[in-house]
This record gives sequence, C-alpha cells and structure tokens, in this order.
Amino acid sequence: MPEMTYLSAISDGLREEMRHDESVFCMGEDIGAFGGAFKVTDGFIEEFGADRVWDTPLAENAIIGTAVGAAVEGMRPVCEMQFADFIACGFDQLVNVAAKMHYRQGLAVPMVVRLPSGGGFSGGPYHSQNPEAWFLQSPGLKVVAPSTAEDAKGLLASAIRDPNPVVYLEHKHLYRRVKGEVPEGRYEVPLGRARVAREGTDLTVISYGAMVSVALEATEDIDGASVEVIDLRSLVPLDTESILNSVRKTSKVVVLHEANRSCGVGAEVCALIAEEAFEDLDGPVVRVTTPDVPIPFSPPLERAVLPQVDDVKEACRELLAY
Amino acid sequence: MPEMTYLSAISDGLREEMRHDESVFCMGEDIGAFGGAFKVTDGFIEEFGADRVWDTPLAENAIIGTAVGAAVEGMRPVCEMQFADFIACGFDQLVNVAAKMHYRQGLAVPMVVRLPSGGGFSGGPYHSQNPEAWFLQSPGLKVVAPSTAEDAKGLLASAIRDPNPVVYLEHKHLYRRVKGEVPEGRYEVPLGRARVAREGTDLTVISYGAMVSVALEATEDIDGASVEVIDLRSLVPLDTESILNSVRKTSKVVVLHEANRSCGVGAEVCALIAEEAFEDLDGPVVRVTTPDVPIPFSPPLERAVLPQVDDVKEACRELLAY
Amino acid sequence: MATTTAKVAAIEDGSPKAVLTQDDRRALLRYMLLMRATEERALTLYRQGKVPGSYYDGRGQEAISVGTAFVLGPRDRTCILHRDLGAHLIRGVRPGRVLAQMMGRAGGITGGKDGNMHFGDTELGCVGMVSMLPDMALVTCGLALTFQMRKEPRVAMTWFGEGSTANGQWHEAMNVAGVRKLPVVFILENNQFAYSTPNEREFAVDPVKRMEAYGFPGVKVDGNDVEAVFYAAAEASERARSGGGPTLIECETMRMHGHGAHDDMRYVPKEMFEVWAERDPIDRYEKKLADDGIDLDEIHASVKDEIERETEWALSQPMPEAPTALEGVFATSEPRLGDGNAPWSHWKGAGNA
Amino acid sequence: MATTTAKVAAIEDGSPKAVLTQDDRRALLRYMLLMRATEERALTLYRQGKVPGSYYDGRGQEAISVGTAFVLGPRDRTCILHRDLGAHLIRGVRPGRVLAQMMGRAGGITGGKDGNMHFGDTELGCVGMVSMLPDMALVTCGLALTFQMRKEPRVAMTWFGEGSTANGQWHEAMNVAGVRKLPVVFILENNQFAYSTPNEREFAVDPVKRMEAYGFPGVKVDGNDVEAVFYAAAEASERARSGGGPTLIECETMRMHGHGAHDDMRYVPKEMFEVWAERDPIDRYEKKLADDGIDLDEIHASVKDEIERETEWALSQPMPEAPTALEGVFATSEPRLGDGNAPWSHWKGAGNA
Ligand SMILES: Cc1ncc(C[n+]2csc(CCOP(=O)(O)OP(=O)(O)O)c2C)c(N)n1
Ligand SMILES: Cc1ncc(C[n+]2csc(CCOP(=O)(O)OP(=O)(O)O)c2C)c(N)n1
Ligand SMILES: [Mg+2]
Ligand SMILES: [Mg+2]
Repeated sequence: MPEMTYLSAISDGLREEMRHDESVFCMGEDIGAFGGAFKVTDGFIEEFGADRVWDTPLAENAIIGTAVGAAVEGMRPVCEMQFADFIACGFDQLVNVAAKMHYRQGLAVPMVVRLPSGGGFSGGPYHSQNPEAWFLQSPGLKVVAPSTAEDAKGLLASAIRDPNPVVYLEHKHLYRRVKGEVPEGRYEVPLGRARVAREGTDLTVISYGAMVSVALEATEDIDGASVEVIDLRSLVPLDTESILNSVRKTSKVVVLHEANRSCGVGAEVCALIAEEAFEDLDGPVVRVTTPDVPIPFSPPLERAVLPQVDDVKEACRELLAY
Repeated sequence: MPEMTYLSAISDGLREEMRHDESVFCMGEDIGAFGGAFKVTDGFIEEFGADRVWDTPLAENAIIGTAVGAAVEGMRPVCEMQFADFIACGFDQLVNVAAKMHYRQGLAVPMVVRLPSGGGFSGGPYHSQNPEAWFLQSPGLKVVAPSTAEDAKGLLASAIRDPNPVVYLEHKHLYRRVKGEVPEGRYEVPLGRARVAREGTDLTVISYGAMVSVALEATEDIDGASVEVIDLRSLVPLDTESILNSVRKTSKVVVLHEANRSCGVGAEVCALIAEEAFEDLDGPVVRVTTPDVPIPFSPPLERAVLPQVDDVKEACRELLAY
Repeated sequence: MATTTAKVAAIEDGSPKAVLTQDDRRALLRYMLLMRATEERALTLYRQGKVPGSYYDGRGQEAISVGTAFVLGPRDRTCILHRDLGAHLIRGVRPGRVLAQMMGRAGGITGGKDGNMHFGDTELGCVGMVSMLPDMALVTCGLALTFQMRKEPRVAMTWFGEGSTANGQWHEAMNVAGVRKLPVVFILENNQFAYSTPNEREFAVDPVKRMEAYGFPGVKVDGNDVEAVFYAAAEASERARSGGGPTLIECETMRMHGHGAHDDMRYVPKEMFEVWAERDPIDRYEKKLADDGIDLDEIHASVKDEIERETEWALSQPMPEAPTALEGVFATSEPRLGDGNAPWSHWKGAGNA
Repeated sequence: MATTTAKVAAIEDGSPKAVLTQDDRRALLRYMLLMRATEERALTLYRQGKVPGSYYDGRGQEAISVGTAFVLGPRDRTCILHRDLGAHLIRGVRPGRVLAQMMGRAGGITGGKDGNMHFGDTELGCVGMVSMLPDMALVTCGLALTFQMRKEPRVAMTWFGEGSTANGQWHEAMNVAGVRKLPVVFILENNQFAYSTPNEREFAVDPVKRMEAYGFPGVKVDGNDVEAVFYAAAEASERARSGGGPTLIECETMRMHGHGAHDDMRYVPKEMFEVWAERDPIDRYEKKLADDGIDLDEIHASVKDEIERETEWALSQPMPEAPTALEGVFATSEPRLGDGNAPWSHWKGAGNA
C-alpha cells in the first residue's frame, strides 16, 4: 500500500469517487483554478472540468442550499467550506433545509460538507474552530472526524455514498503531519464504528480527530499503565457499544477533544457513560478539552487553551491513582 | 404584587427598561405596528415611536449585525427573532461577531436576543426548536431561560443591563399558561444563579424553562419521595455550585429538558456531575429529553417526542428504586 | 435585459409562442376556484378546531400560483410556497391530501410530520418549503443547476414574497442564478405586506429593478390577471428551457387575508381592501370567460362536488401512529422526485419535455 | 441616484466642497508610503518566521484606504478591512503596533488574541474586522443607525472586496442602509480577484450597478488615483453627514500580491501585473506631486526613519503571558470607542464634527 498524507488521502478518496460516479461533483470557494485553500482539489479542474469543480461565489448558504437542490435531484455534491468556521454562514441551509429534509418529506439528501477544522497553527479565532457539537444538536446530520490517512479516505467515500447530509471534519493540523498506508482504489470505512487505536485495560481515553495522536503520545508510557485509546471516527452515529465495552473493561475514562468544553461531544460521551455504565465506573469521568474561550492567535496563548500532551498525561495519572 | 402572565411580565420588563434608559431600543420583524408575533411589544410603537421599536426588514443577520454596531456605540438593543428557529439565519453574526467581540477587542456588546422558543402547540419542525445548546458551544454568549413570570421580568432586566450579548429564551408554551406575582417597577434577577423550585432530599430533578413545571407536577407525589427540583434559570453562566450541592444532598439526579438529547444542556450537566460529584452519586445520572428528531407537527407525534409528565415520573421512580 | 411588463417583453421577441385553448382557460379558472374552495374549507376546519397550530392561505393571490404553474411540463420541478396552493393542485395534489395535511392526519402529504403549507408532494416533483424565507430559492437553483449539468431541457420554478427579497439568501440565489445562467423562473409575489410590514420598510426601491444588475430580466405583471401571469411565465420558462437563463416575474397583488388566521390585520388601511376587492382575480376572469360564452355553472358545480368528496376523504383519515414520530430522521434509500401533472394543452402528447 | 463617476457626480451638485492643501497632499502620499513600508517590513518579518499564521496585505491598493479614510472627522467611526492598513494609519495607529499585532506580541493591538489584519484600535474609533466577509458592513450600519437615532452629524465608513458582494450579508447591509437612509459610506474595492476567483465567477454584472435599486448612489472611481478616491469619499461622507443617506464607491484596482503570502497567484495572467504595475498609485502620485514641486526625498526619509523606529519597538515587545488566554471572554465594564485622528486640514480647529 502506498503511503499518503492525510491531505492526499482526502484528495485521493474524492478523486476516486468522482471518477467512479458522474453524479459526484464538488463546489466551493477557490477549489478550482487554485485547487482549494489547502490544495485538496489540486488538479481536479483539469481532470473533471469547471462544471464538476465549481468555483462558487463567496456565499456559504448558496453553496449548501444549491447542493441540497442538486442532491434531491440525484447528484452527490461535495461542498467545501474554506474553513470550518464559515459553516456559521451557511448554518441555516444545513440545519434547517438539509438536515430536516428526509424526516419531513422522505427525500434523500446525499451530500457532504467538508470542514477544514481545528487549530494549532496560529489560525486565530476564525480559522481554528471545531464546530462539531452544533451538528450533534441538529438532528438529521451525520458527522465524521477521521484521525488517520486510511480513515480519511474511507470515511469520505462512505460519506459520499451515504444518502444523508454528512458533515466531514478534516483537521487542518493533520493535513501534512499525519502519514500512513492507504489502500489504492475505492473502499469504505463504515460510518458509526469507532476504532480501538490501542488496546488497554487500566484506563480508556476516548477521542477523535487531531486529539487521537495526542492521546496516544500522552499515554504511551504512564508509569507502565495499560491505557486503551478509542478513536470515535464517527460522531453521528456514535458507536455507543464500543464506548461502553471499553468502559466496562477499564472502569476509568478520560474524554479528550479540541473543541470547547460546554455541550461539546465530550459532554455527550460523559453523559452516556454516567447513565449507561455507572456501575462499571471506578472513578469520575474526566474531560480534557479546550475551555470555553475563542481560540487565540499568538502561540503562547493558543498553547494555553488547546489540550496538550501533558494535560492528558496529568488527567490520566490522577485518574489512575484514584 | 400584581399577578401577570409570563408574556406580560416580559413586556413589562422591556417597557420598564425602555422608560428608564433612552439607549434601550428594540428591533425585529413585525414588532411595531403589529406588536410582535406574540404581542410582547404590543403598544410599544405608540409609546416609544418607530425609531426605538424598529420594524426591520426580513433579515436576521441584519437584525443582529446592526444591533452589534449599535451596542458597541453605546446603545442597548433588544432583538426579537420572530421564532427562536430563525436564529439559524442570524447565527454567524451572533456567534462570530457578537460573541467574540470582547475577547478579541475588549469592546462591550450590551445586547439581548429574544428567542421565542419551544414546542407543545403543533408548531412543527420550524416553530418549536430549543436551540440553547448551540450557544453553550459558542464562547462569549450568556444564556438565560426563565420558567416563571417573576424571573422572566427580572432576568430580562439583567440581560439588558449586562455588558455582554445575552440570548434570552422565552418559551412560547409558557406565555399565557404561566401566571404569577410580579414585583412592580424595575428589579433584576442576577444571571448565573439557579433557583430551588422545591426542596427535597431523596432525588434531584434539574431543569429549566418549560420543563420546570413538568418536573414539579411529575414529582409532586412519587410514593411520598422527597424530590428536589432545581430551576437553572441561567445556562451561561451555569450555577454549578447549586447543582453540585443538591447532588451531594440527594445523590440521585434526573436532568430534564425539552431540547434534543445529543450535546444538549443535559449532557453538560450530567458530565459536570459525573466529574465533580462522582463520589456522591448513588445511581446513574438520568436524562429525560426530546430524542434526536425534529419536532413533528401532528399532536400525537409531538406528544411522542416531547418529554411528558409520565416520562419524568417513570425516570424518577426507577432511579428512586435503584 | 430591461425591466419591462410581460406584454412589452412579449412584443420584443415577437408575439408570444404560448397559446391558451378554451379548455386551457376553463382549466385556469377551475384551478383558481379549486384553490379558493380548498382554502375556504380548510379555514372552516380550522375554526372548527380540526386544524392544529396555525393556518395560512393565499386569498386573492390565486391567479399567481395558477397562472405560473400552468406553464410547467411534467419533468419540470417546483419549490412551492405558502400562498401558492394553486401550484400544488395543478401539479396533481388532491385537495383532500391538503386538508388531511393541515389536520395533521396520516393521509396528509407529510403524514403529520409537518403542517399547514409546509409540504411538497415529492412524487409530483415538488420539494416542499421550509419556514425560513426564502431558503427554497437556493434549493431551486440547485435543481436548475442539475438540469444544466445534465443538459436537460427542464425548468425549476419557485415563489416568494416581496418581504423575502430583503433577506441575504434571496440575493445569493439571484446572484448564483445570474452567474451560472440557470434554467430557473422566480415568481415574486408582491402582496403589499410581509406579515405586517409594508413595502417601504422592506426595501427602498421595487425589487424588480434589481434584476438588471443580476444579469437577467425582471418582469412586472398584474398578479390578479391570470392570463397576463401565464404569458409572462410561459415566456420565462421557454427562455430558461432553451438556455436563455433565469427570469424574475414580479406579480403585483394583495394578501386579502391576514398573514395567518390569527392576524386581525389592524395594520391594513380599510380602503386597500375595497380597492383590491374590485380586482379579485377570480371575479375578473369569470366575467371574461362568461363574455366568451364559457359555462361557469358547470365549473362551479364540479368544484363543489370535488371539495365535498375530498373533505369527506380527509376527515376519514386517521391521525398518525405515535411511533412514526421517531422514524425517518435518516434516509436508508434514495427515492427520486416524480413528475408532475402538466394540464396545459401545449404538453398534450408532447411527452416528457 | 444614477451610477456615475466621481467627476460627473461632483459636477452634478456643483464643484466639490472638498479642498486639498499642499500639506494634505503631502500627507496623502506619506500615508500611502507608510502603508507600503509597513507592509513590506511585515512581509520581511513573516519571511524571517517572526509572523505566525498567515500574512495578508494591500499592495497596490494603498490609494483606496488612504484616500477614503482621509475624509473622516474625529468622531466618525470605521470598520476597516484586510487590504486597508492605510485607514488604520490615518486614524492614528502606529506601525509598530501593527507589526507587534502580526507577530502576536503583547504590544499588538489585540494583545495576541487575534492576528494579521484582524484588529481595530477601539480607542481610535475602529471596530476591528472579523474574518467572515462582509459581516462588518452590517456592524457599520449599526454604528450609523446610532448616529441617526441620536441626530449626530457623524459618519460610519467600511470597506469590502468585490467578492464579498456575492454574500447575503452584503445585500442585507445595502438594503438596511437604503431603507433607513443611514449615514454610512461603503467602499467597494474591486481588485479583480476574490482570493483566486475572478469577477465573472462572482457576479454577472458590476455590483455598482445594483446601487440604484437600493435607493442610493453608486459611484465608480479609479482606485489607483488617490485624489479621485478622496473627492468621491468627501462627497459621499458630506452627503451622509448632512442626512442625504448612504453612498457606495467602487474603486477599481488590482491586488498586486497574492491573497496571502502563501498564494503563488498562478491563476493571474502575467500581463495583468504588467498593465497594473504601470498604474501603481504611489508612483503616479509621486510624479504628480514632484511636478508640483513637492520634496519627495524628505517624505521618503521620514517614512524610513519611522519604520525603523517602529520595527525596533515592535521587536522589543514581549509575547503575551499565557494566562491572558483565559481572560476577557466576558465584559465586566463598558469601555467606549474613542475618537480617531483626522489629519485632513478641513478638520483643523473644526473640533468634533
Ligand atoms: C428567515 C425568516 N424570518 C422570519 C420568518 C417569519 N415570517 C413568516 S412569513 C413572514 C413574512 C413574509 O413576507 P413575504 O416574503 O412578503 O411573503 P408573504 O407572506 O407576504 O407571501 C415572516 C417574517 C420566516 N418565515 N423566515
Ligand atoms: C463568509 C466568508 N467566506 C469565505 C471567506 C474566505 N475568504 C477570505 S478572503 C476571501 C476572498 C475575498 O475576496 P474579496 O471580497 O474580493 O476581498 P479581497 O480579499 O479581494 O480584498 C475569501 C473567500 C471569508 N473570509 N468569509
Ligand atoms: Mg408579502
Ligand atoms: Mg477582491
């Protein structure tokens, strides 16, 4: 298997689906001539033409709203928000039109909204957000957040084939940092199945996206403890079985994510555990997240708010000692 | 003290603040000549004139964005969304412009966004939503959700006086159903303080908004158990002390709200308890919420998704027996 | 590119290709009558407490949804709004299903999931409206984009009120339609009020004047003259179908009922109603057809029959089963939009356009 | 109401009241030079790895922010965008604080909370931009609304690119400004590209043509002629200040650098740069002033001195303390916007407009 970056795995997955299926097309700001702000669609306009690689006007509701119309007519649009932060500008079409379409009218809306998300590189308050929790509070949307190159490609394929609107969170900090073996050709990583990133018996760290590698690094050696790391991969549907199985095994849980704390995905996972696995717990369910602040620009400030390896280490140590 | 409906308490509070302070003004669709879709501002245009009771064009970002500009220049705008559901149309200005203003630039944004929220009267998927959790995931916004007439007036006053953008959730189902004694003249109910709606020792039901009365009715008599009911009133800031104190006392908690389940306020409260009060718990932390579905229109369907008195009774019974 | 009346526009490119037979004209009147009768019956059911929630209708605006939708071919697609019941009826929705919809019955078009006019019969090619206005204008652009990408001679049509033109999504839709030259027809219904808000508080200048700057024609017609509306729509859809791009047609009319049944309309000057009552689109068309010797009684009778039958059917429908409330949040298959009826004689035997 | 060039507009209502003294003209040139020098230095610091994140500048567009902001009075307010450093400098922001801002230093205007051009010196009456475009246009309307409600003769000014005119919020801002006749001046900088997207993919027709339908003047000027820009802005702000309502001024120009420092601009035809290099706003104005016998060397020297001093100061600033990252999410007091500098001789002694 060839080795690819997370970024090229996304491009490869998108290219494969577009080659395989005429109805798949992409749209977004500067995705054509420029190949996208992060070059995910570099070379696409040359291969697929300007119709299937549409450089849209600067209008996020227009991107998502026209995608909905195309999707109900049988196309499979893949929308790119230039940064995940801009989803707030297309929010209404996503949560009110796309998300509720099937429940109200029984129409499928096979579309994907790609969100280059997350911080860690001085993007500042408007180029670093992790908006996934908004979508968990918006019934009708599926949500995925790959952490590896292989999953990035496989989950994108599943998202494109899925008959529902899928929010695909691609973490910018992983684009060129994460490399891995990626199968050639088309394959799907099913939505709704978590991945055990490392087996363990003493404690479980549950995470997704960019924080998975932080979890692995932080728990590689904590005084020899055996730490299990769960990569959720898919946030809607959430793989509650895998979460609960791991908790039953280790009885101690740290939930880790980069998004803000209040009503984040971590809150949902903790609530799930506190309700479904109460008897299996040997200690409090601990969250390590970005506090409830915007993401500051300056490196020392950003470091101070984003979860660091040491924060996770400390949380695990305390819980192990509990 | 005069008795007022929840609705007239809101009107009264807004009128008092406008009489007291020239810089307070309101804006929204059909709030002038028509007095607002729910008549909250009935008679205002006659008393305060068309400038301070602005019938805006049909444009939610315009309402919130112009309010931000007025607020930073020293006004205290009170915006009305005709239904809370339409906040999705003004979402960007609220979460990106208003919410982050002070953190980034140190400017105060003393504005209020009134959201007539919630279901229970066949409003259907677009006139019944409870969007509060979105705002807890948007640092920089304060969020309140009164359940009584007295709090409705007092919390609105505090929201208007607060130097930050405050999302004020007024539950439509309470407008004319809830009555109570309301002090005359100006007074404030401080933001960030929960209210003990009923003292108890065996179990705590934590709720807010329309579900507080459901909690009280459901727990009036459960085989003689002593059930404490906490009315959060304010969701940001969240009164974690009151929550934890009650849990320490009763050791059993049911969290109840009308909003959807995943990443809702209930998830945050459960996570808080699972982390901070683990040792005090004598049972799982149980959530009673609307499942992750849009709110259907037809009465039997709507009843099937919104939390009912019996659902709460059953959850409490099970937990008490635990 | 100039903003013109339908008539002038027609003259500009030769007399209109569109032709109405006497049967077509009977049909136009019948659909207007059917719309009014259905809404009157729905209002009665509402007053009897059989319609939960709120109630909205298009009283006085019948000529617009009927005159515009009448031009559509089977494979054209629609996003129909809350004042436009006539468009649903023309595409083939039975009045009974509309009444059942409003009563929240299982037999309603959304099976009780949504209410009032928030529906679209997907089997007849309609993507139902959402409440947020004018979001469907962008969805319509997406339907049209698909026709364009597939090189299919099809048209997407949608409707919106004048108040909605103040919203940012309206602009994004017009701009996208202009940039991509999409095969779409926008029907702007200026019924003088947006809920209680009059034109002058929504915009400084008549929105039809904006169209030139979006790069496509803006046409203004008498919205209470069903044939004027029809000819303008026929020309616009012909243009769209043949690759000429979008058109916006502003139909001047008056909302003769409140925004919803709860609305006392205290904000509307009495005289306005008197003036506009004189221009009732149905009365006017009936006079015209009567002068042409068309038998109105026959039409009235058949409409009355239909409404009675349909009401009976609607009332016989059960409420939905509670468990269905939890079903259908996610799709597991991909049902396609179906084709709609195309009653205009132009389409007879034309097969699928 | 017609869309016209600044010159014609000026003639229409008599020769412009605005007058530029030789000192004013020296100032205009100096601010343009200061903007370019500051940005060149910032780019150097970026290349040296001292500027985290991304870097954006307004190379080639200096005449616009300088010519427009120069007309403002002390109590006027601004929402300044990412190509408009000149406006910050005119209002009184020191280059050093801009460099510190870009380097994420404690001495930067946002103290490291935000970066690059995402700032505004509130003590000088600027509400800093957010990234979402063109959100500030609505915030600017809110500032203007306040002046109008308080009957104060003050103006709010903001800037945006041509790509931003495709966004719904742009429309909502124009519409609200037109309906309320707000004292606001909108500066549209058409620099040919929105990131990589050329005009024809953003809109079908030049956006300045839209203004008539919003009910206020749209004026188009040569954005590389600082005095043409100034006179258009002076007329517009005079109109706004005297209750005449909003104006939009489209300034035709060219973005001579990439969207950001990372952008290789492979999408820009080479010839375009050559053509526009000929029109460099600073070169053109220097020729003009030299012909008028103004000593350019003196100006160049003072700009060079200032940049050196300011750079030193900026580099001497510490990074912010980590704990400040958690501070300031909520306000506990209500600091007011301060007044900005008003270097135009017109304001000398005029006190607060
Ligand atoms: C985005 C949005 N904001 C507010 C509303 C609430 N609302 C429903 S209808 C209406 C007035 C619409 O006026 P217009 O567009 O003229 O259509 P009409 O009802 O007059 O046909 C309003 C404000 C809405 N539906 N959508
Ligand atoms: C709502 C929104 N969507 C996307 C972006 C990303 N983005 C930043 S600048 C830019 C191009 C802006 O073009 P234009 O308005 O012409 O301004 P210019 O940069 O050319 O001065 C884009 C798409 C944004 N800032 N805001
Ligand atoms: Mg209207
Ligand atoms: Mg540009």
